[in-house]
Amino acid sequence: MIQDKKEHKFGMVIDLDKCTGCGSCMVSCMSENNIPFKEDESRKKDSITWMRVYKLTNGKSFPDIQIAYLPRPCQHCSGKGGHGHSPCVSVCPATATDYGYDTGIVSQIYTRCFGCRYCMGACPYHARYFNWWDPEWPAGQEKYLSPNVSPRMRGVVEKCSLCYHRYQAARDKAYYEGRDDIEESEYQTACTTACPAGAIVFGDLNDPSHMVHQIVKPDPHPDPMNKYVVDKSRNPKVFRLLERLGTNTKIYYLSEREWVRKAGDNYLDGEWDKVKNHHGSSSK
Amino acid sequence: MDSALIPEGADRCSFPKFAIGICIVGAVALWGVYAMFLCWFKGLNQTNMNDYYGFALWIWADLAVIAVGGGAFFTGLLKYIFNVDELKNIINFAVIIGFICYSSALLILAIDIGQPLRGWFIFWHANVHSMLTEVAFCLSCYFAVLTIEFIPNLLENRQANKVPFFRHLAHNMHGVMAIFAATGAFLSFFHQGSLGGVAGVMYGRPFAVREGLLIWPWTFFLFTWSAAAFGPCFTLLVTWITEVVTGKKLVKDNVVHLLAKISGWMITTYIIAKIIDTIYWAYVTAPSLGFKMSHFYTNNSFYGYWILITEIVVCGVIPGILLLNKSTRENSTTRWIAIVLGVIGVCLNRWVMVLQIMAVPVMSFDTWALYVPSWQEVATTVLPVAYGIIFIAITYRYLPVFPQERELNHTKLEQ
Amino acid sequence: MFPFNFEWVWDIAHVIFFGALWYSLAILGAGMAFVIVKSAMDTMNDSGEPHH
Amino acid sequence: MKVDRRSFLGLGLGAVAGVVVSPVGLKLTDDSSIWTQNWPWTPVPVDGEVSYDSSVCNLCPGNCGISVRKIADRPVKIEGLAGYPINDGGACLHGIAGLQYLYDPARVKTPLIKKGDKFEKISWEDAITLVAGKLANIRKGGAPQKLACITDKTQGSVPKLFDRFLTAFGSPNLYTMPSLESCLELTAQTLHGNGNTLGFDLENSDFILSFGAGLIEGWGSPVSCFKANASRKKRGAKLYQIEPRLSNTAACADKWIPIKPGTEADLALGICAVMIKNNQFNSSTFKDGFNRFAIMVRNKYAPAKVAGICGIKVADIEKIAGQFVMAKRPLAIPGRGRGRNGQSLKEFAAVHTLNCLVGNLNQRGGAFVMAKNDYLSFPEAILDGVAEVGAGQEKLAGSVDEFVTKLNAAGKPIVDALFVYNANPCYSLNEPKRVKQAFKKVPFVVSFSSFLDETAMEADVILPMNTFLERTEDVPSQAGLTKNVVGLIRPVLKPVFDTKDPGDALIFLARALGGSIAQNFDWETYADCLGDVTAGIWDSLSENGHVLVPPKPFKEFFEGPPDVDFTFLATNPSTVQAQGDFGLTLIPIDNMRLLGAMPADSPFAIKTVSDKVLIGKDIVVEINPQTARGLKDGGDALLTTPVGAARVKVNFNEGIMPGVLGMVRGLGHTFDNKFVSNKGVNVNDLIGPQIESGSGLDAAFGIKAKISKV
Repeated sequence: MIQDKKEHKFGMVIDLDKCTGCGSCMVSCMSENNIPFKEDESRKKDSITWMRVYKLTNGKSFPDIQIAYLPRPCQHCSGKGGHGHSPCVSVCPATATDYGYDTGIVSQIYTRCFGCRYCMGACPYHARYFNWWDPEWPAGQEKYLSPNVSPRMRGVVEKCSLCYHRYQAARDKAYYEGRDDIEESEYQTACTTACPAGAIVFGDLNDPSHMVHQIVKPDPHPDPMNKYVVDKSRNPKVFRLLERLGTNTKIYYLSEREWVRKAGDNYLDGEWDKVKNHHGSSSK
Repeated sequence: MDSALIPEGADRCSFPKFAIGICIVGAVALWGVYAMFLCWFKGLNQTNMNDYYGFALWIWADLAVIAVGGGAFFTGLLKYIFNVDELKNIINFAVIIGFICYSSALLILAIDIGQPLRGWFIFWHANVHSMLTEVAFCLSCYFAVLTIEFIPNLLENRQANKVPFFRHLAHNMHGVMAIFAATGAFLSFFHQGSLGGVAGVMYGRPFAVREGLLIWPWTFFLFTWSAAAFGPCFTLLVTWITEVVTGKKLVKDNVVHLLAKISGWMITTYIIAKIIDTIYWAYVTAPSLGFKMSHFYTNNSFYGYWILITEIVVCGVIPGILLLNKSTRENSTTRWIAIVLGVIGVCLNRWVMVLQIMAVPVMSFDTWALYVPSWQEVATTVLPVAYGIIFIAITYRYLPVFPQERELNHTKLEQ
Repeated sequence: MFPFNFEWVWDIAHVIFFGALWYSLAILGAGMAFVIVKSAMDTMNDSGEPHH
Repeated sequence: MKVDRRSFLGLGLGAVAGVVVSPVGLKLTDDSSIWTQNWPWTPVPVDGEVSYDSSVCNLCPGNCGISVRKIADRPVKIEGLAGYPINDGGACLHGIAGLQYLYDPARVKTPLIKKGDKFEKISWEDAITLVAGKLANIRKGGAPQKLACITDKTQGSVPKLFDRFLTAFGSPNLYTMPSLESCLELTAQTLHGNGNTLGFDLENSDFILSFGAGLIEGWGSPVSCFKANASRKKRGAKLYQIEPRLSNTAACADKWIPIKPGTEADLALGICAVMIKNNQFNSSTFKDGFNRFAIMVRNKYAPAKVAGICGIKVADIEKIAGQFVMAKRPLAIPGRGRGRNGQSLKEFAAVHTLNCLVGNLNQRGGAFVMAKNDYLSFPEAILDGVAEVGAGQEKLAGSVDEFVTKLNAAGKPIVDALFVYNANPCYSLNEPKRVKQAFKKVPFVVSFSSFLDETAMEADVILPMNTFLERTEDVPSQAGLTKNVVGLIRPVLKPVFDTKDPGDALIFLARALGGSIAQNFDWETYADCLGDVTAGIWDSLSENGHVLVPPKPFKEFFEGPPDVDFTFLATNPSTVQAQGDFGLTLIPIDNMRLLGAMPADSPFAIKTVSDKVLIGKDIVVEINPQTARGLKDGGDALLTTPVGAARVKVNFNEGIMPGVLGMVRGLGHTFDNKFVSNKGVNVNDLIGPQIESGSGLDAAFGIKAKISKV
């Protein structure tokens, strides 16, 4: 068994000003992870898209309306206080989803999952998908399936794994080459490499040499305004989805546009104006 | 033709009449069984659930039957631990109702999971931090307790009782029933609670999440309390229905009044706690996460404030008051109004704690998810009802369920 | 649910949870064993007497 | 032994207890769960050695370099090729989903021949013999020009081989589908003379004035545009997007300027007028007609008038003009949406004139007037007597649209045989039903196609083609790039079905025809041909997978600013108006997630389509709530245009101008692929062609329409 000496915390920062909503990340993810498709995929509430791109609007009318796109993979929550009790991991009755303390990745074991869907209920990001149908490929098309990710059977939950198999491959390669650790470029997710706009930056949030760390600048101290929130970004343009819930996601978002940042969480009337400048101010 | 099995001195309808009744309800049950097999063989695509609505009608039915089945544990607790002796006249029936509710709940769970053949992983690979694990263990164990509690009654069947071993077994089991009842109460407390915990621990869902005591959110205690409060209501309701159907008085009024009074106290205390919980959640918990209460109740006409008012005031405060007040409690009309409202109230509470949670969007750019069950879901949800009716009909016909039946009906005959 | 399952950890959570579980199961098991044995003995004691 | 009831009962209970206590139950429980973990109907992909092949994608004119990951020689993933001069590692969703095309349910697996209404399998030999026989008859008739051909493009050895085939055969009737490239060539030809095309240096411009060009909707070479757009922020480059709808490009632009559909040319000329009035232009290379042009715009395109036409403020026109002139490296780009369908030469010329006026031609960050690719050197064509006759004939039409119109108009067949290669005119031209009618008038249609699409369905013989993953082909970059890259498509796996490279099919056919035609195709295989005709660059092309042609630094390549000829615009050619007189205007929307033309989309691409575009089988039409009186958001409606009507769903969108209806292009396929077809309607069904006089282009940017609740 290969063990990394270092504790990683893999995460992402997605630049929503660069994201064009083109859909490359979605398809790259589908192709990389053997995601099935069916005749009607227009019912988005039962369409398996580990990476889903949401369309956001500022709610104004013509011609002041603005739109933005927000790609949403599994947020790989580290849970309240960052202790690994993600909303889903803590509720799975059969230990079919687990938090990797060495990687920060929330895993999913398809053959152990028995389909109770409690994790889906617990996830406010709707990052988890249930296989309502047996996956079926048109004749011959199963030939393009990758052996690195096992196709799922009907009746289990699946979700983004941050392309964990790519991490394994990178680690194996490093091991063969006698290296202790992998390079930033050796482990990149399929959505990251596919993004033609370069909007996704992926890496180890614990490693100051990684670009994602440099952009996010995660705050090692808990947020003084909410003790459950850790690793808040010290970059005022960076935010996380539903940060206030204390899920402590590892997918960060970046935008120059205030309305986009505000859409990342819920605020009571007038609250945003008080907190908008507090991003990252919790620690110098 | 089946008179040898009918309890001595009991008056039952003719077998053909009984058989026809069973057949009619049986047809409904078969419809449910058909839907159940569809779900097992074709998968959960037979339902209208989706990735937003992963918990739907079934889980509501599951929670509801367990809540109303709470009459068994609470009556057992009162009878065996607190020695409220009058309740011996209704305990058998409470146990039977509990047995039906819990077996239905287990069946529903077996249909609801995507991989029924792997369902046992919940025990084998148990994650002790999950409320659902706690539910599964306590539920199955408590079902075992209910079975144990039901056995003596079963063995009192005229034919079974002729077997000396069975007769002794029934007798001896009565002797140690307090131990079983105590264990059952313990288990029941935890699984009723952990069912509440299922919702309360979902800290990603501001509509569900509650603060609490140690690892248990307040919903844990509220669920246990409400099951204990409304469970007896359901026992009384089913007893009343049975009395109407059989055209016989089966339980004496003093027993009914006593249980109703206990229920009234429980409901009232529960609803006070529930009101405090709701206010705290609405004014402290949810706003701290950025949500105004109106977010949860004003998007669509289905999930409106009406549901909150109905659950708490109409089906909580009112039955509580009606059952607490001696005159309304002992007036059969107002008592039945209270009991029916109470049962609706606890079912509505479970609906809210399952379906409304799923419906409410959390991300600011997400949308409400509304859902209408498919016929397969409805059929499998009706199945337990049909099964319960058949089960009660059979047990009532062949077992001495109501100790006061003979006495009450002899009097009537003599008059 | 057993210490040999690989997700098992000897932590306080497992000890309390499964402690309570196995304790409850033990009570139920022992109780049932007791009544069955006692009933069997009672039945054997009966068998000397003629049937009614 | 007497078995009484009690012992029977005892025995039964004992047996049950025995089974329960025995390990049978546990074993069965365990086995059944293991079975569910290994359901035989859930595929288990075979593992093996990992390897990477590089090639080029030709699903769109972008021609990005791709890297194909293979496991045990099975391609399992397509990704962008790092270091490739066009896309440098990026990839669009269609390319990434490319493997799905290999096993597409609608693939043509063997040659097919139409018998009655059905297709039957036929061998390659028989198919070629049959086609050769029909063609030989045409030649015998002495009218070789009665063979026509429709292809997707003009550049590259495969289109050139079709061209060569027609030349050798004796027909001038080669048509190409509308494309951004052909519009750019036409524009360059009109303003700068023959043999040129245009490229736009988006990466280096600091102010891009886009007249509806969907830079991130698939315009030009999509990934290259994505990259240029993404780098804008860092460079501080501005993008102003002029179009009636808040497209994704408009959304990420610094400013969105909504104007009435089809008035782009007016606005461009209006800006010209402002620039000329303010004397803010550089006339050093102006050749013919500038003065007439200047007078024309002053008279006809005064800001006040233009503002009325376009529906914007006079001040805005002046502001745009000011900012365009003040920018260091301004660039105006034409081509609504993908720049492919419904474009007009007037509009392209008017927009490009802004570049000419501002003097950015062949400047860093500006518009490049470039010689067309000429890396191919075919041997001189050999014409026999019949071919000589045909060579003297006039082409039937100026564009594929005009060709279709003429086919329909004629009483007798004016064409005896028609080849269609890699094009789907029966879907992607406006009003496809008229295209299908025209096809029915042609006695013999041969489709060179990988898919049994709408056009292939109309053919008499289908010759199945290798997909881009199974073939060899050279693909020169076009699509408005300033780089001249020739890429090499290389097969990453053996053909999955009984299919051929188009070049090989043509060589096969030429050989069957014999004579001078065979002499013109004197190669063993297409691969030999490619080596021959690219001789000058073949070595580096085959070694590197791509070549920059000519591989010279750019200053040497672009020798100073080219001349500008204003005569075309000086006459103020008329602007095409939307057909009909309903109150609203329907415009097609190019959406990055739908290819919109050839080939049809992959199931993955369809899966990404928003539920604000497609719901079940219903297409969703965008409308501004101000215009949507009587309609319900999400409700059903009937959309009627002079050409057709369709049931649609309505989406209230504040991001579309009042008075405009938007419908996505690329849905409503009707062939046999349940993942892709019978979803929504084809917007082209609702729009009639509007041929622009002079250019012959179908310039229908939209059509008048009405919408009502049903």
